[in-house]
Amino acid sequence: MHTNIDTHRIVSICEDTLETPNVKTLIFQDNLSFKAKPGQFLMVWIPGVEELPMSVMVSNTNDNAAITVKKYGIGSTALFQKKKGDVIGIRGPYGNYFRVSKKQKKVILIGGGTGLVPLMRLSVILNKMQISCTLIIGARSKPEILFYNFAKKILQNTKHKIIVTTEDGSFGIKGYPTDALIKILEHDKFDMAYTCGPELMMKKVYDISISYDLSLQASLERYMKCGVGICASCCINDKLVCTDGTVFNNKELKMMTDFGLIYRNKSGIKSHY
Amino acid sequence: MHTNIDTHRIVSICEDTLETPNVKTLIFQDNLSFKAKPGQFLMVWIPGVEELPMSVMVSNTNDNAAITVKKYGIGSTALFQKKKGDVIGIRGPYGNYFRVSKKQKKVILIGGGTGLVPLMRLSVILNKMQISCTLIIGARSKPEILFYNFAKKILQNTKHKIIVTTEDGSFGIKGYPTDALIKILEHDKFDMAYTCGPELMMKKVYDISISYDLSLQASLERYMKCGVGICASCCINDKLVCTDGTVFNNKELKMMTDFGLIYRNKSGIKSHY
Amino acid sequence: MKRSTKDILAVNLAGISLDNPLILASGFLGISQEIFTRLYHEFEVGAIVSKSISLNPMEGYRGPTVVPLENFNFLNAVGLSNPGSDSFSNEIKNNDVPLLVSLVGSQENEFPKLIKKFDKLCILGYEVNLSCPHVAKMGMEVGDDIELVYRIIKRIKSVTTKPVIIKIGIGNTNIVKIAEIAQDAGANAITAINTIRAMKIDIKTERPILSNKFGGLSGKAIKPIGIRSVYEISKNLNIPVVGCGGIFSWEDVIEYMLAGSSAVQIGSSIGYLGMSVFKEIKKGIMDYIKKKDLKNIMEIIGNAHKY
Amino acid sequence: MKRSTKDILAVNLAGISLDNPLILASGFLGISQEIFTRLYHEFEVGAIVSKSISLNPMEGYRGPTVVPLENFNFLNAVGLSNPGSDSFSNEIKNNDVPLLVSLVGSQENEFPKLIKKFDKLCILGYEVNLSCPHVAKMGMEVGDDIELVYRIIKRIKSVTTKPVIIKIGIGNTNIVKIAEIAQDAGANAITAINTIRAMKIDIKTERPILSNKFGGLSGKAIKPIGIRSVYEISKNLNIPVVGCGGIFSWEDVIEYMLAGSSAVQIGSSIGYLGMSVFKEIKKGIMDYIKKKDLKNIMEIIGNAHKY
Ligand SMILES: Cc1cc2nc3c(=O)[nH]c(=O)nc-3n(C[C@H](O)[C@H](O)[C@H](O)COP(=O)(O)OP(=O)(O)OC[C@H]3O[C@@H](n4cnc5c(N)ncnc54)[C@H](O)[C@@H]3O)c2cc1C
Ligand SMILES: Cc1cc2nc3c(=O)[nH]c(=O)nc-3n(C[C@H](O)[C@H](O)[C@H](O)COP(=O)(O)OP(=O)(O)OC[C@H]3O[C@@H](n4cnc5c(N)ncnc54)[C@H](O)[C@@H]3O)c2cc1C
Ligand SMILES: Cc1cc2nc3c(=O)[nH]c(=O)nc-3n(C[C@H](O)[C@H](O)[C@H](O)COP(=O)(O)O)c2cc1C
Ligand SMILES: Cc1cc2nc3c(=O)[nH]c(=O)nc-3n(C[C@H](O)[C@H](O)[C@H](O)COP(=O)(O)O)c2cc1C
Ligand code: FES
Ligand code: FES
Repeated sequence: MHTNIDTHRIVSICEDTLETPNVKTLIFQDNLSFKAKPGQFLMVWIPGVEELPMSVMVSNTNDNAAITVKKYGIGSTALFQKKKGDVIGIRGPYGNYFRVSKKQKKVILIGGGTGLVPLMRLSVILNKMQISCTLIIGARSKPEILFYNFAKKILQNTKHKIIVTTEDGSFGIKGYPTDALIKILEHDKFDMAYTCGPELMMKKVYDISISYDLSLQASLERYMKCGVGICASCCINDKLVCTDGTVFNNKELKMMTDFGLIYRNKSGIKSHY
Repeated sequence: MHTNIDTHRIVSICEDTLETPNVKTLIFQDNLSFKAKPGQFLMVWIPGVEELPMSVMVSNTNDNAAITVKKYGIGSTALFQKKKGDVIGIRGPYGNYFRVSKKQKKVILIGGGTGLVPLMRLSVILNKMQISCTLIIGARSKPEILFYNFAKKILQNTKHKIIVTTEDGSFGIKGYPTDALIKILEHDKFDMAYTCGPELMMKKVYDISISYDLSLQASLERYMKCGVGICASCCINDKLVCTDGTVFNNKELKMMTDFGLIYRNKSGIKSHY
Repeated sequence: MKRSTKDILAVNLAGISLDNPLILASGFLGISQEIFTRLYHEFEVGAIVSKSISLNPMEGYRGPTVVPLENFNFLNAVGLSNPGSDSFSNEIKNNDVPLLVSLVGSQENEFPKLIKKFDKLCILGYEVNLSCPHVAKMGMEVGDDIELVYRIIKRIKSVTTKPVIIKIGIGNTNIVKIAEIAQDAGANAITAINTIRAMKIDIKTERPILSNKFGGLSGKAIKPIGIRSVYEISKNLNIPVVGCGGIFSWEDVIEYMLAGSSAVQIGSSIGYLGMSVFKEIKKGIMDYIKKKDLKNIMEIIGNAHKY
Repeated sequence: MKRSTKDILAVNLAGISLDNPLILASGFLGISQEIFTRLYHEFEVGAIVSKSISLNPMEGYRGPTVVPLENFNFLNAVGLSNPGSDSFSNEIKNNDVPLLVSLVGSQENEFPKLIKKFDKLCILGYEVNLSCPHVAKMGMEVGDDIELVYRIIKRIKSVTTKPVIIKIGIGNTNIVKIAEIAQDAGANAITAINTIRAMKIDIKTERPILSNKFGGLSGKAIKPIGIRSVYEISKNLNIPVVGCGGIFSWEDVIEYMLAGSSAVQIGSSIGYLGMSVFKEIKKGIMDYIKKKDLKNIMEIIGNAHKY
């Protein structure tokens, strides 16, 4: 029915799953989001509270889509509190997406926090294309690890390895996902790396990719108001994350002198990370 | 390009032909009008002067359409003065149209003045469907006879008879087209009659059709402002000529107590013919 | 007890009971009694507002007077053409459908004369058009003169006991302010909004298309402005508001009612969807009411004010 | 002698020469110098108007602040969020593209302070936003106060020699009247129109979607109102008018110029067609000029006034 991706679609949540004590996945029926490509995002209206960009998560059933939200400030906390039967408004999916080519035989994914969401959608495709895949899941501690079992399931038909890093060492390797990445790159080669997570983590991934001559696609997150390229609140240097991105490659990232250093706050003032 | 029939299309006249000293055919390129059905009309904007409803005339070449205008008041005179290279605005085609069915073997057409225009478009179809056709062309005098040779040409592949009546007897049969109609009906039968012309003429045709138990389709002309069913300036009883018509059958005409008697003037006041 | 359609959809507007909240807007099909009868019986409108009637007949402007625009809009400058009060009171002398007569005039003393022609007839009441944006000395120019508005309404109320609805629009005065003046003067309800002054120029001929150059914009384009106006007016006034502008679907009607409309008027969509738009919208609202299990559609009026 | 593209499209606006008449409207992409540079070099805009800048930073409203609507429209209430004059003057300190700084304030004495921050920088001049329809005490509420408008402009003109464009909109005052006041006070040009106060209510949640409830309507819906405004203003004033509202194609630009615009501003279409809309429109205008064999696009300005 809705052919216009831009006008709000009000959807009922038909399933909610607690992923960790602070992270919840909300599933709803929406054909347009069901077809979203990995890395694309929705603008999610939490009625009466806020509108927030959220990456499209994997859902298992046809015509369904999902988002996975981490409790944080006012907006995300209100969204986190939504449960089965509640309604939210969505528009999109917006933005470009992770590119996968048949020539890629072996890829590596580095995700931190809810940055793992687009990487899950990407994993579904890698699995289907039978591309060999190493996934690094970064978390602060064991209870915060996202999608460990889920990833195993959606990667089951392709050769894969899942590595978890925790900052406190309560599970998997102690340290940051970027530490794990360097270790792996010491003795292994990949056709492409994909990353999403906190910008500082992605900046490190980028720096590493340069050292190791690794092709990279990073999905950036910036403060977004419109999602459609008119307000510039999401800008990083001369690029708009919502329409030129969210996914940028090494070449583009190289030109972004603000990447990992400077963001704009709600007023549009440049601030340092 | 234009898929919206409602917004004005500005077209250049590519050919103009004088049909009689007071009647001119203007040809222009327009795919939507080219596909118009017989009886449908355009709203024609004469820039700076007026907008008038005009039946769609036959044009010979693909993608072209035509109108045939008779010099009368301010609007039609300005339109009559348009020539090759001039521009007019058109919207439409609007309205319903003459219905033709394969079951009809033999039909009769009664036209007066520019009312012959939709009958020409109808004739093209009758010719194609090889339906036997008697056409009565009514005119005041010889110089005002419309489409006599043209009708012969477009009816060439079907059995046809063309009868001309003139009020002054300067050509064909002296009298009104309705006189000729009665004479023909005395000894001949038809599956359908089609008429367009002055309302008083059509009213007579209708009365005759009742006496002779003849099926009839009449294309009515009323003062039109919008052409799309919102202003009611074209109303006749509870029908809108622009959207319920212009073509009505015996059954519908029977309910129209105003038919041939009462019309509404520019202010919407009921007036007698 | 099963409720009938009538009960569920019935609304009360300034003392007038309507079968349903869908009213034909003024200027649409508004001059013929036979069409009114058809609209009521065949298309099930809740009520009809006539074309705005002036004391004397008006021919209106030369064509083009109605210009369809992209995206389901119209631009019009018919010049308030209408048969005048004598002819129109004769037209509706045997009226038996729910009809409001729309009145237009440029001077205060025209209105009592107008009322005199219609007050004995079987009509629901009046709508006073103070908001036509393209006829000099009528409509909007009147509507922008706050003192004149007050006097006209006072005068009308002094000569009739029938309900009087004041139709206002987006002109050069704050719409809430005019509405308040109207309420103070005794208006029984407000209709908002009328068309908005606008223009289209054809780039090939370099001419404004309307013969009057300027006209009024109606249709989908103005709905967000209509919704805002209804919300603001109904939040500030005590008398009911009738929403108008860009209604094409039952969802649009619900949006207007949530904003605070007690009933709605529908015009331009007839040009794109035909008269059957009334029946289709009615059906949509019925389904909505059933799904939400409401007792009556009036329950939702102004619900958006909570936020 | 063959004319270059630049000659054919160049326009003069209140003493400012622009490569072409296509200006980025205020509030669109208007906070980043790097984006300004990209718009000028990659997308060939004629000039850029910055986001409206206030003395101090403003966070703006919570989301949703921008609501895309049907038929290529937007409703927005960003709440004039902007980095403030200190931060923004630092942002553009090395500017070398044709930039107008848009100013907004609620009090007369804020404007001289604003001018002080920007007057030494390499900018073309100022646009003063007197027409934001949804921020209390800023924009429209200022724009509707005719005497305040006069004083603000006088004050601004007394502290800068740079051209000052006044941006007005559809508020509660006759737009021609405000334009005339602005001209009298010394404005060098008028931009018309801004967004129009409007609202959208979601019928499932029964809530206004914008966090601020009310916002401004922009996009295709408002073009006929913009055209009318430009026509009326330019017919009555001597200073140039910049048309704004609903421009999506080269045909729209031509229509605005025939109505009397010396240049145009483009906003909402970027959201539906991308920044490349500037280049595409520019190409369309070039073809138009060639077909009509004009020496310069300025020849058509106000041609529709003949009728
Ligand atoms: C493309 C994209 C995809 C995202 N995907 C997810 C996801 O899948 N799951 C998830 O939990 N979060 C995701 N986020 C982050 C999310 O949009 C919010 O930023 C986060 O939930 C915090 O919002 P808040 O209102 O609770 O925080 P607040 O307390 O309001 O703000 C905290 C910080 O969050 C950031 N923020 C707030 N509002 C926005 C906004 N409208 N756009 C971007 N950043 C904002 C700002 O940096 C702000 O300083 C995504 C962000 C982007 C840009
Ligand atoms: C469906 C339809 C098809 C028509 N087809 C043709 C055609 O093919 N060729 C042709 O020459 N004429 C046609 N006409 C008639 C034409 O529209 C004009 O009515 C006629 O040309 C006289 O217009 P005018 O402005 O010159 O006359 P005016 O001097 O302005 O008016 C003379 C009379 O013409 C009638 N008239 C004027 N304007 C209109 C109008 N907008 N709509 C209807 N009647 C009007 C009125 O009865 C008026 O009293 C058609 C009319 C209709 C309704
Ligand atoms: C052709 C036309 C004629 C109109 N005539 C009148 C009128 O006579 N009196 C009046 O109050 N409003 C008149 N209007 C305004 C409508 O009643 C209505 O307020 C407006 O069109 C907005 O509603 P819509 O978007 O549903 O059409 C007219 C509108 C149109 C398009
Ligand atoms: C999101 C958004 C933000 C805007 N911010 C401003 C602003 O800060 N100052 C201003 O003068 N106009 C602002 N406007 C109005 C535009 O400059 C423009 O006048 C209006 O959008 C109409 O043009 P359009 O239809 O091309 O968008 C804004 C419009 C939008 C949609
Ligand atoms: S979020 Fe508005 S431009 Fe990207
Ligand atoms: S011409 Fe307007 S309703 Fe028929």
